[in-house]
Amino acid sequence: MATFNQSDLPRLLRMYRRMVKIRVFEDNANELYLSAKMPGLTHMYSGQEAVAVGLCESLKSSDHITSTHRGHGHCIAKGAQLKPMFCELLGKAEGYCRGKGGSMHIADQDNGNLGANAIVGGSAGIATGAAFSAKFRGSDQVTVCFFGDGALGQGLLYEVMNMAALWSLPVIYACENNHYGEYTHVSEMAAGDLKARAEAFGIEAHTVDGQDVMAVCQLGESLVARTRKGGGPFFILLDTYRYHGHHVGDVNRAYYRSKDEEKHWKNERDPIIKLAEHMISNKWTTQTQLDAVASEIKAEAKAAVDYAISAPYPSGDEVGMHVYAAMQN
Amino acid sequence: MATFNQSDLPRLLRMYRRMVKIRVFEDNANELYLSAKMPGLTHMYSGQEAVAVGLCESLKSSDHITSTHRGHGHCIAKGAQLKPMFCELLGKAEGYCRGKGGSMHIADQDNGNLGANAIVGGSAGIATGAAFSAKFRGSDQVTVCFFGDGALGQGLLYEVMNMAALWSLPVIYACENNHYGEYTHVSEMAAGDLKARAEAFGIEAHTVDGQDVMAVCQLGESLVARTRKGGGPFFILLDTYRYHGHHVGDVNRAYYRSKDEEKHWKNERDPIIKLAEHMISNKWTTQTQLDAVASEIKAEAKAAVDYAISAPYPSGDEVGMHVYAAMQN
Amino acid sequence: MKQITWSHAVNEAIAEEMRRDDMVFLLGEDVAEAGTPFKVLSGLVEEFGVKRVVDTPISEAGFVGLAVGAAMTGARPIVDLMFGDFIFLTLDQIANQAAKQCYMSGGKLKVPMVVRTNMGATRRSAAQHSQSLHTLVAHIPGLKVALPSTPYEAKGLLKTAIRDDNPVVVFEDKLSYQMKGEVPEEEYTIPFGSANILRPGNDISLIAASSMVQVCETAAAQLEALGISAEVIDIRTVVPLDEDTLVASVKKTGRAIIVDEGHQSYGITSEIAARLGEKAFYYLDAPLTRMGAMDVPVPFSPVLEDLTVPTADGVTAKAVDLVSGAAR
Amino acid sequence: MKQITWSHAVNEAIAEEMRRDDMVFLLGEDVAEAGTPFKVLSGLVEEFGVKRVVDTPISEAGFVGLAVGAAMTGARPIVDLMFGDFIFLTLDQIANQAAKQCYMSGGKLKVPMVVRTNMGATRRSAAQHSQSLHTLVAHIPGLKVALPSTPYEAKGLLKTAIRDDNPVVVFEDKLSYQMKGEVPEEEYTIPFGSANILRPGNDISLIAASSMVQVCETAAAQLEALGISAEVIDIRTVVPLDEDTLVASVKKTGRAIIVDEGHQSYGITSEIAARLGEKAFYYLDAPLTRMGAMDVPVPFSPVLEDLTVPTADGVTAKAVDLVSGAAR
Ligand SMILES: Cc1ncc(C[n+]2csc(CCOP(=O)(O)OP(=O)(O)O)c2C)c(N)n1
Ligand SMILES: Cc1ncc(C[n+]2csc(CCOP(=O)(O)OP(=O)(O)O)c2C)c(N)n1
Ligand SMILES: [Mg+2]
Ligand SMILES: [Mg+2]
Repeated sequence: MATFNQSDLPRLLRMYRRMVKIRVFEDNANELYLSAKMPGLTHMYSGQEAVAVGLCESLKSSDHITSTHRGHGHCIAKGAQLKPMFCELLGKAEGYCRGKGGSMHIADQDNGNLGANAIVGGSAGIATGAAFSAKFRGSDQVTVCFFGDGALGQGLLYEVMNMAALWSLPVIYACENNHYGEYTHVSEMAAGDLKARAEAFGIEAHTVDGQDVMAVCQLGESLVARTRKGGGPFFILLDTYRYHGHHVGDVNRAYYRSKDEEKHWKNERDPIIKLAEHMISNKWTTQTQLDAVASEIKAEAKAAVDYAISAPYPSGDEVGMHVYAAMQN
Repeated sequence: MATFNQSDLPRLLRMYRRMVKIRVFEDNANELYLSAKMPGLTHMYSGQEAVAVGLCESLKSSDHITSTHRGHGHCIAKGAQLKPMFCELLGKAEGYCRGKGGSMHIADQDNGNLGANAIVGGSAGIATGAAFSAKFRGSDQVTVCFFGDGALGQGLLYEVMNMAALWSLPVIYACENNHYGEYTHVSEMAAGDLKARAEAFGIEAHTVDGQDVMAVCQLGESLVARTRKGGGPFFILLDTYRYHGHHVGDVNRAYYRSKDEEKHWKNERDPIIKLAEHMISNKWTTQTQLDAVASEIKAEAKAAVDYAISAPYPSGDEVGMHVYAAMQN
Repeated sequence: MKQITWSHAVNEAIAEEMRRDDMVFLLGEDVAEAGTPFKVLSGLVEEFGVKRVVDTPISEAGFVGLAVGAAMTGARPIVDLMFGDFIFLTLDQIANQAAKQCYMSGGKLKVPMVVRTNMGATRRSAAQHSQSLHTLVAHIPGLKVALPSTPYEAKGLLKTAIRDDNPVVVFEDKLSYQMKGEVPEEEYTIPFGSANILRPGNDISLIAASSMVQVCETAAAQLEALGISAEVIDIRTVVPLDEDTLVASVKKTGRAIIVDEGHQSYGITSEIAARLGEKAFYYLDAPLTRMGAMDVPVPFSPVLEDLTVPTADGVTAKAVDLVSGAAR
Repeated sequence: MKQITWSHAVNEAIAEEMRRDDMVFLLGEDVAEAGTPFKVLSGLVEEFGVKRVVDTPISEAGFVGLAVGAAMTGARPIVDLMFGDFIFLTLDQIANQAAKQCYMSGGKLKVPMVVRTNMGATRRSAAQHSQSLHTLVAHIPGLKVALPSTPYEAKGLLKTAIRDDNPVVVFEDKLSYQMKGEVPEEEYTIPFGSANILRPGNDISLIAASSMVQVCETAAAQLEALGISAEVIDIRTVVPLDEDTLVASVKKTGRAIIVDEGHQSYGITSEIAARLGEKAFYYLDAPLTRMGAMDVPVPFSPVLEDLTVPTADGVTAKAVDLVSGAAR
């Protein structure tokens, strides 16, 4: 456990709240899928909350992140609101992308989220470019590039890590090792030492327990600060786990991972429980207080879902809009 | 200097002859370009002879190699004849590819050369696939994938090295570090430690002086043998230098590398001179004998050039042939 | 004849060819135990083992490149590319390496490989998982391109693809995997370059491939009720294209609508219209008409997505216009 | 007016736009000290420094992806892609990431970037360095595609591309870098979607882009000597396509040959023929005729390579046939 004091309580509670928000969001999304209220399918972030929340805790709203197909958690951690998120998942006009992106392309430009991406590893270039641009523009913005262990298979990542290293770009590559890419274990997909893949390019790499939000936050804080001062790039390998299937429809998982394994992570390593226990055992808060947080968030989520369900779809005219940006110059 | 004995003389002479053959071939190709007898342009291998010759020395004719835009050396080292090579460079019907490939696509299927490639790094997949196929077919063929330091910028290489490592494929990745990709020094193109890029994937990597054909041969011999027995893949970083410009037209090079540097490599580290000196100082051969070898090869090359110059072009009908393979099954 | 699903037909095609030729193997993401996310390949790893049904890392360019090299050296890979949209990642390998190998080597090298992938929107999968990108490969000489429209064709064309000595890309509509259709018990293949006249007619030719064939069949039935006789032709392979059958049809009917789920502009409907315009010019009674997908990235929202692809009603309306001369 | 080379015109366009807007920067292989292998960018690094003229590793997908991200966050990259053939390596970034970004985000994100690359054969560069691949990007909604034919256009269209808020791919014929042409002293841009009638005529329209414009001009001169009046139209941008100008021309002449250096099948000539066939149907006196490059990988041997691309003599002969009715 990382060293946080009672004085850090506001921060810890903020992270706690955000993690719960993600969990509750995903439970609602799953429910929307199961009740056939959501078009298409979606990928749940549940279990990995400490990764997005812990790292985004040190980012400013003007800092950038890029996200993945499993992107709701990153979106919330970077400050998004639930209503436009649910609207987007349901293809409604008030969604962050006016319903055009959906779960796999949700973006929140106002909070620096450059978007989820349905191409595994596809946003590594975008993240590196955002970092290039920050440096080029003379801004101190930092970019965090979230991606899964499966994305280590994509050559693009190595191409851009090389450039990030050559040009000392302010980017942090955050590899969320949840041990699976779809239905295949990381050990069958990735040879050698994962961290060494970044180190080979001269990038300082760290490993951290991705279920311990305080540890993630502390590492993130120091690396974000160093990155902001020009000390980047960095690579972080975060050990984590997804509770649900690869996507909402992946229900029978026994052929690729055991129930025991799932139980172990849920019961022994849950990031929300771990943080709660830490705060309670230190008597910084009580279960009752935390329950209140959860209830409040559940109510907020329910309201957002209801809102989204009855929100209007975009009008048919919009289908031809936004193919090209309106010129501003 | 590696430990070769007088009993190895036939082998050393064979390598000497092959290196001279490459050098003479390139001098003739350069001359053909300068006298406007060759269409297009071409990339000279001069200076790097020990790499191709040293590694191919341990390969059987049925083993595979993949080559690059700078591919004449690999082609000769793997056993190609000069006549069909010059014919190919001149676009003649008797060329290895009936004039359709030219310098950048020269291939010699009968000797296991799967071809030069005009896409930097483009043959990494082909080489890895040839190795996959050898293992799949139960053959003990080994594949050597030649590529330059510049190709380290291509993500494809990392994708296939990962698979080669995961599946223990019989492939050797031979990175010819001649320090430049076109007009840019490797240090501006590649961050970190080059060898570590293979090691990160769990691939055993070696460095060798690419100007010392005996050292290359010895390392190659042991790695080819281990690869043939299923011990691969391996990665070799060979330190070498190209004497000419990036291509035949790259004459004024001062803006990217100094004359002194060029002189140093040509005078102090020439692979042909080094081997000659070693054999002569050991009294295994004489300068006169070696001169005779060179004269013989020069005559052979001249005859091949003359033959190629007067050889016929393919007939116009051929333009539509070979787009698709004739079916055999 | 037995009725089986598209998935089943594909599975049979692969299993039969793997039994027939030891050099055939399967390569792709989650093709083994998982049998692909669409479960199309279930059971193959049990029969053929992990040596011949190979799960790869998420490295599309890498494993397509690996397949090219394997194909050049005696093996016959079938690459499973999970979504057609990922083909962009692999195009250097497909178009610069595989497609040109035979030609560049003067016929000495060949690349007998199949890339099996998919196409088709209206699955609410948004812009990066809904594209129909067959035009891109059809434009590259050296590749063959098949677009089956039924389980029967999915099996027959895939078997032909596997036996072909050239790189072939097969696009299956991803909404068709559960479609049922008649498939003979006995072995069969479908030759490339043979378009299929599904329904003869005299007033207008409806030309399509993949799922748009069903759209045209429905439209033809609607048109019959309106007294218009439509000929429906299933293209089957866009390379090679059975120009003769298409031209003969249009010479007879004097009119055509070409329907496709790829973007309309610079898409396959353009090529077909252009060829018909050249070869059947003096027989045309109305402008050759194209109906492709809208020229927009595929939107997620169902209300928008459904507007982007051709429908039977749309084809019917357009055909009525053309036949009645209202289009003039 | 001053006469300058194509290279010089491109160099001026970039320098002017870099002076005008600090956010514009150049990115690519050997763009700085070397000024590209074609020496087109010489001198820019001296004026703007390595911060704005950035040499990259040989990582086409990577640096195009980097440009996408830079463009999304306030910078305006011009990517130099040394050979058009390398575009295959970058298509996921161009087509899945850049092209769809604005649409997928409901208009909230934009990607103002230019990919400057080349096309064109007969340089004896063989199959992987000779392709004209503009059709591939023209098929993808969200991209704009320009094909200048003169130094004047090279400069004017590039400046427009740099100021555009969308991803634009500019293809230059690689044999044109030394071509000289008139370029105004004063600043100008050329709007996208405005085809240029280079030479008015009444008997047949010759429609082309890039170097094929010169081929058509030569053919038109030959035709004039034969008493045939050809209208020559330079397309300039294939996306957006100036359909109105093309349709108006063909309505007037009743005949057209569309010439392109990309492969003919499934290429841009198909789209243009198909559109003209729909919109000018009732005005046509002869089949719309296409002349693209042969559907073969580009061969190295000069005797073969020269057969693969359209020539002025070929266009003239075809035009004579069409006008005389011999084509019938
Ligand atoms: C380029 C590409 N290949 C394949 C897929 C299909 N796919 C979607 S998610 C996924 C697994 C990704 O694994 P990982 O990166 O570990 O992320 P996780 O799902 O575990 O969060 C795959 C293969 C894709 N979307 N993009
Ligand atoms: C994908 C790709 N990018 C760029 C080029 C242009 N190009 C040809 S050779 C070369 C340099 C290659 O350097 P390296 O791999 O070190 O080989 P060397 O020329 O030194 O033998 C470049 C950039 C190319 N042919 N292919
Ligand atoms: Mg994962
Ligand atoms: Mg080099």
